Amino acid sequence: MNTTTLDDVALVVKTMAVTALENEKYFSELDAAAGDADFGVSLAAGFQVVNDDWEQLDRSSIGNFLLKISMIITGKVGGCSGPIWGTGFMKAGLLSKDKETLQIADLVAMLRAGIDGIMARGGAKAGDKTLLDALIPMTDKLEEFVDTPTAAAQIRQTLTAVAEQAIETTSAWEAKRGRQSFTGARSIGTPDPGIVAIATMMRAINNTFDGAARR
Amino acid sequence: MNTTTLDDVALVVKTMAVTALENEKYFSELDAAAGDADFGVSLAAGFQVVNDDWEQLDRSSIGNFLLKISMIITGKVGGCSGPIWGTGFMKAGLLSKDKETLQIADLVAMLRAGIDGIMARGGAKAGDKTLLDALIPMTDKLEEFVDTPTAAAQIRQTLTAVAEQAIETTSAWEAKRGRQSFTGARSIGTPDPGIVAIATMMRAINNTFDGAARR
Amino acid sequence: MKKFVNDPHDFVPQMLEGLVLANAGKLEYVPQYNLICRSDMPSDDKVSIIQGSGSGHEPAHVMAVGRGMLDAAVPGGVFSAPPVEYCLECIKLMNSARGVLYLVNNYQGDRMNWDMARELAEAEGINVGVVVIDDDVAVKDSTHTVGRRGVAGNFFVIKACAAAAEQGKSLEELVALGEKVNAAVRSMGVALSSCTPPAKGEPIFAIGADEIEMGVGIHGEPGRSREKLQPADAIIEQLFQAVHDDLPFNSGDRVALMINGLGGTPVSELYLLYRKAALLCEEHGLTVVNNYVGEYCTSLEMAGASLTLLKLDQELEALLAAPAEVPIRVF
Amino acid sequence: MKKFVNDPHDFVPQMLEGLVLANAGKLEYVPQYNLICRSDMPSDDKVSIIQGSGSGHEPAHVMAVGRGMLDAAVPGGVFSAPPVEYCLECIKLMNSARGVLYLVNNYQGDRMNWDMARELAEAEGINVGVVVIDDDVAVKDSTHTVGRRGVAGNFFVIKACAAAAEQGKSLEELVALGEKVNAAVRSMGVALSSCTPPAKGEPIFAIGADEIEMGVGIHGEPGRSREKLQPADAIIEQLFQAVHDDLPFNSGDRVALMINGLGGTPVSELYLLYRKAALLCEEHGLTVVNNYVGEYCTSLEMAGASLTLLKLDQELEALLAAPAEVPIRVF
Ligand SMILES: Nc1ncnc2c1ncn2[C@@H]1O[C@H](COP(=O)(O)OP(=O)(O)O)[C@@H](O)[C@H]1O
Ligand SMILES: Nc1ncnc2c1ncn2[C@@H]1O[C@H](COP(=O)(O)OP(=O)(O)O)[C@@H](O)[C@H]1O
Ligand SMILES: [Mg+2]
Ligand SMILES: [Mg+2]
Ligand SMILES: [Mg+2]
Ligand SMILES: [Mg+2]
Repeated sequence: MNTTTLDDVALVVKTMAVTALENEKYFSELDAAAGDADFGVSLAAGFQVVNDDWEQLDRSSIGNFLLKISMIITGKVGGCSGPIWGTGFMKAGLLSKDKETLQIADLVAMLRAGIDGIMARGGAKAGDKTLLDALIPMTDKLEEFVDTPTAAAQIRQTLTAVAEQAIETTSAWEAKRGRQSFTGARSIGTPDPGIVAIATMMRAINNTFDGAARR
Repeated sequence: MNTTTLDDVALVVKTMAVTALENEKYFSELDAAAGDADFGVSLAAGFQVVNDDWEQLDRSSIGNFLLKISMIITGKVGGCSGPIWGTGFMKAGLLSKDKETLQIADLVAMLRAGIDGIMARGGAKAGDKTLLDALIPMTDKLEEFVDTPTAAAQIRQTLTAVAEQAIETTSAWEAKRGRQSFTGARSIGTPDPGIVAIATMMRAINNTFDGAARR
Repeated sequence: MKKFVNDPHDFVPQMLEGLVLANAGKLEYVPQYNLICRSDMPSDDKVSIIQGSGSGHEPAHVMAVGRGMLDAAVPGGVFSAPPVEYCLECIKLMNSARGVLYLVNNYQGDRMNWDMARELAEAEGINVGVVVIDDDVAVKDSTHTVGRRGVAGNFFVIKACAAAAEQGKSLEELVALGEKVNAAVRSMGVALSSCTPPAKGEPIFAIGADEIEMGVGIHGEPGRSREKLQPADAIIEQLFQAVHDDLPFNSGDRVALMINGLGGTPVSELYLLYRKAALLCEEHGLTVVNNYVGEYCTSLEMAGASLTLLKLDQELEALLAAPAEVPIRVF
Repeated sequence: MKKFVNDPHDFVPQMLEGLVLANAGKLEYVPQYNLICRSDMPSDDKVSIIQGSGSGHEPAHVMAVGRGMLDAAVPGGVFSAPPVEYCLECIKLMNSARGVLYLVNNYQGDRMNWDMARELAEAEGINVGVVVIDDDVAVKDSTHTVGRRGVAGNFFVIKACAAAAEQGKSLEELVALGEKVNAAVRSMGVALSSCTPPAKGEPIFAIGADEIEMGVGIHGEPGRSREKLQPADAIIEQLFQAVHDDLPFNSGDRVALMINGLGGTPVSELYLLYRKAALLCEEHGLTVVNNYVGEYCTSLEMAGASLTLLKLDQELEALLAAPAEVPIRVF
């Protein structure tokens, strides 16, 4: 049985924050190709506060922790990313308000809630070339493990591969949402910054947990 | 004896006008080096009117003819060149108001009057790197011929050589008047557009009269 | 990057500090939320009018704060919509018994942040109205796109709503008025050059020495087509036709005509463009009642211009004529 | 050359046509002499205030024609002083029983043409006064040079003299006033880029990607030094020091402070510059009573800015506060 604790969730979020801060310039450069070059700066602005306030964050439950993250991201991140990422964290947090541990089915439900929230917030759907096109296949894949007991490391490995594949697959698409979409056909051939960020974070989470396990 | 008639004066002015129009771009480019690139445009604006009104110009005396030219140049040419060239023509015209022919001594006196007028108008003196540094040595040289009978063609040849020498000599100087002077040391090495214009016109006058004599 | 800038991160705050230093007693700056507001607002006698969008479009919208225009503006970073928290604080700070109206340009980032701020403000019992501005005809407006962008037409929505607010109109009336103005205003722009966000340090797009971007967005987004440089009159003809035919405008209409500079184009060229635009209005039977030549909504130092037409009626003519006072002034 | 322009020869006339189309009923255009004047002037109740200089510095000076500012302006070609005939016609057209005052920037071409026009006008019995403006501290002022250039300080001479003229001051009083303002005003500019006169089609000087021209003239004339690009605050410190020390200004002085854009610099950057200039004034004990941030005297599309300080007294403060109305406006 794969059980996720508050500490695990915190490590995931911490890794996302470190990844956002380390890749600020890189993520902005990706956004320069078809967007307005602020994606890295925006994400970093929010995760910097997460990082700075780390010790004081509400840890009364997994859900409350995620809701606090949501409030920071929403509050501090401008552009599309604030509402999109903030909504994702919020919806996942609401589903886990009273939880102290999570099973895979819980994780799937939280991810689905986040995805639905993002769709409702920004009007994007699968295929519009946004971070949803990483999150949806990752969630679909995770669901396959609900009834198929698998080692946590292997699950993480698989999800990382799915996310990285999404960069490849979607690069050839035309963006339909966000500022990228104004570029129309010119967005074809460039990877979507949001998808790259999700994949980069998933790869980092994978490495972090592997490292933690080995120690 | 070298006698200059109204027809001769008219041919000189006509040649100056044609030269100004033909060299509009070239003269402006010279002004671009250290000035503001309008010298050719300005000169052409005035001489274009001289050319257009050619048949109707007052020819009641040499002086009246020159005064009319002065009025056109002054009226239509902006920047420094309008007042400078207009004043030159005016002072020469005032000295020859009642003349129907001119001797070399008259020409020298008219040129001196023009030079003095230009100095009074713009405050420049010999050595400031303006067209005065062509007009003054030319006038000095012409004065040498007052008591030394010489063929007109040879006089013109000599004056042309003096004017062209002035371009060479003054290029090495620093401009002290007009917009060029703001450039300070940067004006060293570039020929003064006004001096080049005088030399180019003198060369053209030379060619025109030679051509007219040969016919 | 050739700009007057210190640390690029300080670009927006230092501009705002300059703005309030130049308008002491009239404007206030709340650094925590990067917010500029009138010193004498809010008042329970009128609806508060606010706006927040990315920076880099000055004088829009921080320099449009003043009597008869915005009560507050909350600019994000350069080309970045402000975060929810900032929008929410702006609403709360300008909370009035008559309500708060925010005017939002139609970009996803702007809209989502303001939508969330509105939900939160309404949860706190604040009466919030919204008008969405989308006047840019360069972008096709269809249900499966994010819709047209909001550009210089923004000025007219602010001017009309703010003037009506000073006259005591209700929040509902102002929302209806804002939607009416937005429905009657159309714009399109053209870029001769790119522009460089300070934090990026490099031009946001590449453009050849003999090329123009027809229909450019105010964040350097591509427009309808990349074309060869043309005489000014030919460029204005294209802008005019696109704007004119979109509404469409009709012979006999009374209009406001704006030639807006994108930041790097001198006012001499704008008047040269205005000349042709005014002549085209005449040719098409449009009477220009109000005209606007200058910078209203820019893209940093981009060389370029946009043309805006607003169809007038008696109500709008009176609102445009109402007094207003903003930091951007000559005297 | 990337500009909004048709035939370069038509650049100035077409700009002026646009200007009068945008100001119908208020301004008139006399194409023959390239002259812009108020429709309601001259009047024998006041001295007429006029100016003529090269074009390319807009809004100076054609867009400074209006109530409380110039009565007429006669712009030459781009960067070319107007010919005598045009100046003379301008004087004659604005002839008033109280006299005509022309304000001339200290360039040889401008001065000679106006001097000659004045002689001719006086010969016709017109009462003509002159004030020469030379506020640019970048140029050394000595007897064997042509002296300092007139730049953005021009605005204050126009504003003060025009306001005093509306109050009925005599020609002699206005000349004295203009000289007083000129004696109290100092400016210096800096260029980040060159500019391209339409008829030339190429930049008027070359400047490296990391270079600035400190003390540049408004026709692209060189200044004090070619320097490496620096942070905005360091640039303003240089301009401020040069301007401040030249008069000099003293702790306790009340001043007007202007940050003028040279044409290609967006207003966001100008406010960022204003911030530092205002802080420096405070440090040096100067009280900024009036401030001006925007474009007043430009060099076509040159990126750059200038700083102007004017020492005030009660008379000047009242004159700056007097109402005025020019084509350059937001509403
Ligand atoms: N409507 C949307 N729904 C989901 N994700 C979106 C949406 N719009 C944009 N995104 C994601 O956000 C990323 C861009 O974020 P950011 O640069 O902050 O937005 P902005 O366009 O406001 O500058 C894109 O790469 C895309 O993955
Ligand atoms: N004060 C002066 N006296 C005599 N000639 C002058 C004077 N100033 C300038 N010039 C001449 O005029 C030429 C430049 O003319 P122009 O370009 O019309 O003047 P501006 O400097 O007004 O643009 C110079 O090359 C020089 O020969
Ligand atoms: Mg972006
Ligand atoms: Mg010149
Ligand atoms: Mg953005
Ligand atoms: Mg000139």
